[in-house]
Amino acid sequence: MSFLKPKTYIEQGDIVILYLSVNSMHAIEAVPTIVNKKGETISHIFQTPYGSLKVESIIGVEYGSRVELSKGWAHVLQPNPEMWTQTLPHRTQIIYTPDISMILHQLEVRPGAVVVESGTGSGSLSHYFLRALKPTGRLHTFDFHEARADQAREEFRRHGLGDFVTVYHRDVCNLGFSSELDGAADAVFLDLPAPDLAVPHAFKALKLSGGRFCSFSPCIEQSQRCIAQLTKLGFNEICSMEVLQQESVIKTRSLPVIDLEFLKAPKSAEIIANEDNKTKEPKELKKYLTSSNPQVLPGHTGFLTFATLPPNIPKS
Amino acid sequence: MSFLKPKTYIEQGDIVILYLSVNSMHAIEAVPTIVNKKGETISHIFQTPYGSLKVESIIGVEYGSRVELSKGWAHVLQPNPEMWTQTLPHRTQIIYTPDISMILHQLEVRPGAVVVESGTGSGSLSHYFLRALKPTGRLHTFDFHEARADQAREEFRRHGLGDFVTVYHRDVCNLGFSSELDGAADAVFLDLPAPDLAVPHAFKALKLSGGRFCSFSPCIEQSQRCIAQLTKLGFNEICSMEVLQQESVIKTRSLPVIDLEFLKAPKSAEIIANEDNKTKEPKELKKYLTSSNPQVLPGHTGFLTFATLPPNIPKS
Amino acid sequence: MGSIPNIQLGDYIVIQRQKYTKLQKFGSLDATATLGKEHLELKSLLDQPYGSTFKMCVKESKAGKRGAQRQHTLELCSENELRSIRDILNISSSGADNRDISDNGEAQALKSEDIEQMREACNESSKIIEKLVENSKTFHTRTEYSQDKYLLKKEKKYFEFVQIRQPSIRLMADIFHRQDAEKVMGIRVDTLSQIISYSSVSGFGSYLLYESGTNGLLPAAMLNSIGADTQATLVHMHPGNVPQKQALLALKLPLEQQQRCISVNLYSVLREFYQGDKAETRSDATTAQTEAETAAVTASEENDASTEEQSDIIEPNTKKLKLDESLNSNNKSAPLRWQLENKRAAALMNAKFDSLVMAAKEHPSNILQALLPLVKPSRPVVIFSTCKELLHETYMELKTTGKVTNLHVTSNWLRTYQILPNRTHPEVNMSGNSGYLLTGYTLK
Amino acid sequence: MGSIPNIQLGDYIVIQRQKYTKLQKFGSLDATATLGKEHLELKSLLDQPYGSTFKMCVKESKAGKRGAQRQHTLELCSENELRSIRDILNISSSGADNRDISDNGEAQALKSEDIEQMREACNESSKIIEKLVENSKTFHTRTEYSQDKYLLKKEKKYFEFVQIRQPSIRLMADIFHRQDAEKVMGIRVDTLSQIISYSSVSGFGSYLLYESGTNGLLPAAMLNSIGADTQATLVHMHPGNVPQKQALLALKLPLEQQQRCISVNLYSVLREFYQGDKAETRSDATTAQTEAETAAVTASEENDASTEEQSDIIEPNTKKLKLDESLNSNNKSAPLRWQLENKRAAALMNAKFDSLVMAAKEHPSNILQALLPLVKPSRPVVIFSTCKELLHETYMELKTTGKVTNLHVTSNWLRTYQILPNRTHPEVNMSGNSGYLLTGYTLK
Repeated sequence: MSFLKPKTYIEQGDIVILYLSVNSMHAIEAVPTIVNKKGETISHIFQTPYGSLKVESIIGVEYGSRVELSKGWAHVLQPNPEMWTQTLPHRTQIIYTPDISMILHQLEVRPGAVVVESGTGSGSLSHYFLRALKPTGRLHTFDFHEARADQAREEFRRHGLGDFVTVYHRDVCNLGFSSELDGAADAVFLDLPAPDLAVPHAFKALKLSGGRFCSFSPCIEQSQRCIAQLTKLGFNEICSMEVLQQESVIKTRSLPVIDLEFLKAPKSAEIIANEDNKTKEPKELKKYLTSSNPQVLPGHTGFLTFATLPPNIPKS
Repeated sequence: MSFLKPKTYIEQGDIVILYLSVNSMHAIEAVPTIVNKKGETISHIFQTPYGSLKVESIIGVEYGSRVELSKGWAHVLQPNPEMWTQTLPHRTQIIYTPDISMILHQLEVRPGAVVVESGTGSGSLSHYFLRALKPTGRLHTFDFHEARADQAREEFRRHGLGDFVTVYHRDVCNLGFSSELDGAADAVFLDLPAPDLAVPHAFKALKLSGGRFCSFSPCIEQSQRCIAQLTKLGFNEICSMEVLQQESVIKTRSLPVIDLEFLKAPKSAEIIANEDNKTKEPKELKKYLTSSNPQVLPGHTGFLTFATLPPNIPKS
Repeated sequence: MGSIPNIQLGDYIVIQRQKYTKLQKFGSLDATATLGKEHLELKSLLDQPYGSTFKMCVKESKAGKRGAQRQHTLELCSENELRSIRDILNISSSGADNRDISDNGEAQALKSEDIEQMREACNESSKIIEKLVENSKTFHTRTEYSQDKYLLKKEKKYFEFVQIRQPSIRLMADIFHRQDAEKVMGIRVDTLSQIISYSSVSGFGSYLLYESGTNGLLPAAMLNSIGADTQATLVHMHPGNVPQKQALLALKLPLEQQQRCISVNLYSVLREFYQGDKAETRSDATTAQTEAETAAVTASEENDASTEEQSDIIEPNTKKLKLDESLNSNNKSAPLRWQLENKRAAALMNAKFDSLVMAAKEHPSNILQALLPLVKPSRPVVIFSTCKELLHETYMELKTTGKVTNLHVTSNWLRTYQILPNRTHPEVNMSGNSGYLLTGYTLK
Repeated sequence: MGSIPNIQLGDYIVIQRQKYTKLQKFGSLDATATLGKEHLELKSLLDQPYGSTFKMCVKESKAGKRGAQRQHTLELCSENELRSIRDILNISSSGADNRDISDNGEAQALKSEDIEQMREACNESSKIIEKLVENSKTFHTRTEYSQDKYLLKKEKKYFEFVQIRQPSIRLMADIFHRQDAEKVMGIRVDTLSQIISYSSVSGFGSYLLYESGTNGLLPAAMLNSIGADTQATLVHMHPGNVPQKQALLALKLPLEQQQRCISVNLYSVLREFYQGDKAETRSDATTAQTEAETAAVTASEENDASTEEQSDIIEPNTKKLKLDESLNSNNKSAPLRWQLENKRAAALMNAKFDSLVMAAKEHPSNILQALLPLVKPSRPVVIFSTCKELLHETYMELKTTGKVTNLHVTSNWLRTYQILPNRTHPEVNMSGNSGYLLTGYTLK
């Protein structure tokens, strides 16, 4: 239930982020026992490089606390969509925070909004939609893969978000969004291999008072076809973009500073004598607070295409 | 003649860069007189925001010197292709140093190379090719626009580069490079609206021992068609890229640092009395050497597509 | 959400002409808006639905120093008029390339006086464009690409329709950043969107924001994410005299939602928090000139908004309250409005916050030191700065104290694309600065 | 340029397998090259033309700790074998999307032992791929995109052809940066190309380079641009014991061109330049251990190349010269080779240079101060650093002195694209660091 609102103490059944380091975060369920592969109920022990955690011990602990592992320690954090995208079980390629933030902004999602999403995928973006539109809005999310839709539905329930979402197993390219959703949506989001096929359905789902549209595509040709379809149906404010986030690597570096001035003057016999022992060329180290990019940056995630359906466009 | 090699003194007829500031550089011809619109020979005076320069006065001056203007001063620099791209008379869109540098590198241009270029355009890239391949190589450059070809030919001559270049007025997409160039080129460069039409001609112009190819296109569809054609003809190592140069704006900034600690303690009557006069909240300025991007960056110049023609591919 | 509201007096409106957008207050029936040399009388907007398009009709034209200044009335548009300029002109023949075009400045047979005359005579801009196209010697030999560039240039000058839209965070973020990025501290749309994400602001919780001036954009964006009819609250600290609130007012949020944004002066509220009644007693005991005013006046140097703008952006009910206050202040014992707000904020500060957002022109370090203890453990901290060097120092300090974990300093590239048949490429210019974000989570 | 040279003993060669390239010395007929677990006997390359493709033929296979280590001979390839794997397999039927694929790890019916057995048995990798495709339950229901990813993965593992190419600056810049960017000080291809442009290096003039270790790439790139049969010269200063020269040697430039690159120790040549005969007298007068050696040993801490590599990269004629030197050094009066080079360099230093390029691991400021007076007016200065903070300081210093104008600090984004029918997009990963360039022009 730990996704509904900020909370102070870990309760049984919460998803908890076990934070070991920037590169090592794990989402664990705060239950004292689990059922193993043999069907036996056993104590829930979570293994980390710093030793094991008896999960029962964290129930009742305050979020943000340090917890002891058998060979070290970690922190327990309350999950939110950002941490969840970094720790969730990948069932598909997922979209990450920089793109998602732009999607929420451009789709103008806020409490009360009705959002249609396809496909649900691993539910990374769905969690963001839900945070933004609850407690007064609703997410309708579609996936053509039945097992994925089922998993997502169950996950939302366990995360305390079940009241604000409907998960559909449906091939929206061929069948459209269900007719109950005609004219119901403030915003439609598509992450599909052929978004252009779903654009007419998005058109139908958006409110008569207008709304916003977004399609996320890895390849430019998908965006091109999508835009052709959007233009045809009277969408405007069509624009495509990429958002690429860069991390700064910040560290204090000791850098050599060499002196060459001394070479202008002949060495005195004294210095020469010393040099024969072990004198070095003058060189000192100076400390700098430096920042640089990581060696490898995200070069592309996808093209985001946004559009507006203006008000009062006849729907048939 | 100032493009042939590094030189020390300004000679009559040299192109000279009059450097006023980072954003104000002018290429002027070091001749004492010019002919005005009425056909009269008059003294060559160059006007700048810092007053006028009697051009005759710079002949014989050392490059790098400061010269006096009627209301200020400037520096005279020997031109090179970098400065030329920033000051040349634009007859077309031109390609700039970051892209050009990559083109020269990928085409492996060095002294002795035979390079085929189309179109000549404003000659920005041609000047780079010529610097890289002289004194032992040759540039064959083509433009379908007769006036442009003529202008370029005359310009190369005046710049002291005439011995290393042949300028052709020819529509290479339809007519190809002339048959004398069959199997003659180490590298072919295309900057054409339909590069795919010229790829078969590039194929013919490259040496039997193989060579390198580059096409510069603003739009991705041009690159897509070009690559399809390259693949068909047996080119390999096909790759496309963008090079975007970013300038750092470096300055020392004074930034406010505020203190809030004092708010924890009640003010003494004394301080209160002072405050009624003109005491401010504690705030100091600290100096930082900062860098940032300019407000607007080049977001796109063109797609560079490179390919290798492997050795011994039969040409017919 | 859903039904389209009508334009009302007192509303902020977004006027859109082609791709240009502008935020404007529709303060009275006499109000006019200025778009370049054109002045638009707004009165006919009243009670029309948002999203409507209006035609600019020339009413009178005065000779100005730099060409004519024109006064226009606005007339609600028919569907027909809304069809795009391209459909109307139906241009088709394109040259294959630009080989035969010499750019000698004589391609356009019409002189600029002619064009200006036409401009006065014609009431449909499409006619003007048509004439320009007819009289261009080179138009039909140009490639489609140049034709588009040409049309775009002409359209921009002569297109005469405006659409009136309801302000939203999305529209205002664009307008503010385009018009004067410094007035929103250079916070670009991608960065704004990430501040909202990383801060976890939503319909539940209590949020703390310090900003030294974004025209109200940052508090408006957070309050927008908090939503109507929710429980969440926002304490909005600022260093200035009056909080910058334009974007907040433009959103026209329900009163209950507006009241969940508590705007307080940083110095004044911290003194209230640390010293409580003591501070008050003292201020009562000494001069009637309150310390908040002192603090505010000095800190307002930071405040970019001009005085005129500030008076403009005081909401009506605030004005009423001000009146009440001045009445009350005669009656010396009743607390002033700012004192009440300070008390509300201090109560929330005592209960601690569910996240902290800072966008400071000052070095963030000392402000962070003062505000970080007010945040609960396991909660996000998001600090924006245009100056990465300051964030680097702050990053190192936080890393050393160990009070905040999962520290990251990030910035963004935002690349927009032109996607058109056979002419797809990233836009030729891009914005250079997204600003920088330092993010992390508090620990117990 | 033009005729294709043959592979000769002593050559450096580029071995290419799929997209992987490696620089290798073909030092003797017994030489082998290692590609992952494969060892290739190189002797059959002798006298074959560069650009030829060879098949790797398994000769023996030894069980190693992590799978088999295989020894291969190389066999010159027929045209037929060169056709692409896709042509041979002629795959066409693709699923429209991946909806019916569950990724349970059981999609491939062949076990890894089977594959390994096949690997030993088959002599054509295309057969193996064919079998893998046949046995994949999901292959034909996957989209073309996944098929390609699948093929690529398989090809990479089983493709068994190598092409032998002649080293060029382009190929080596790629190899070095990919294998260990630090060994070339992180100089990326775009930055390298711009160093060449901004330095104006060409077939005319006299150039000065200081670099603290790029495996010879930077002097090689400059000497390459200087060209064969030209007049231009390069003085290459380094802080190390022996100059890093691998890339220079790999280019196999004509002797006359090689000799126009004068590699000297920074400290030693500056002492020579400032003190001339005085320095020499002293060094003659004192111990036979020369100061250059002292300087070199200390400075070599900066030098990343291991001793083994260094001995590897001494060119044959240098070795001969070394021999001469040691003969000469018995005969105490004749100058050593490094002394002669110092004298040649000092003469050029006195005549001054047509440009200065620096790529320093150290703070560039002091080195620049020592070298800037050696540059003629109106000439380019190009300083590379991976650490922008150092360049910012140097920028400010230069700006203050006014000795260099048109100052710019730049860096680059290099974005590569996948351009394939219906699957065009920028590559998913990009290199994060181009390094930074500070450029300007000297004034009189």
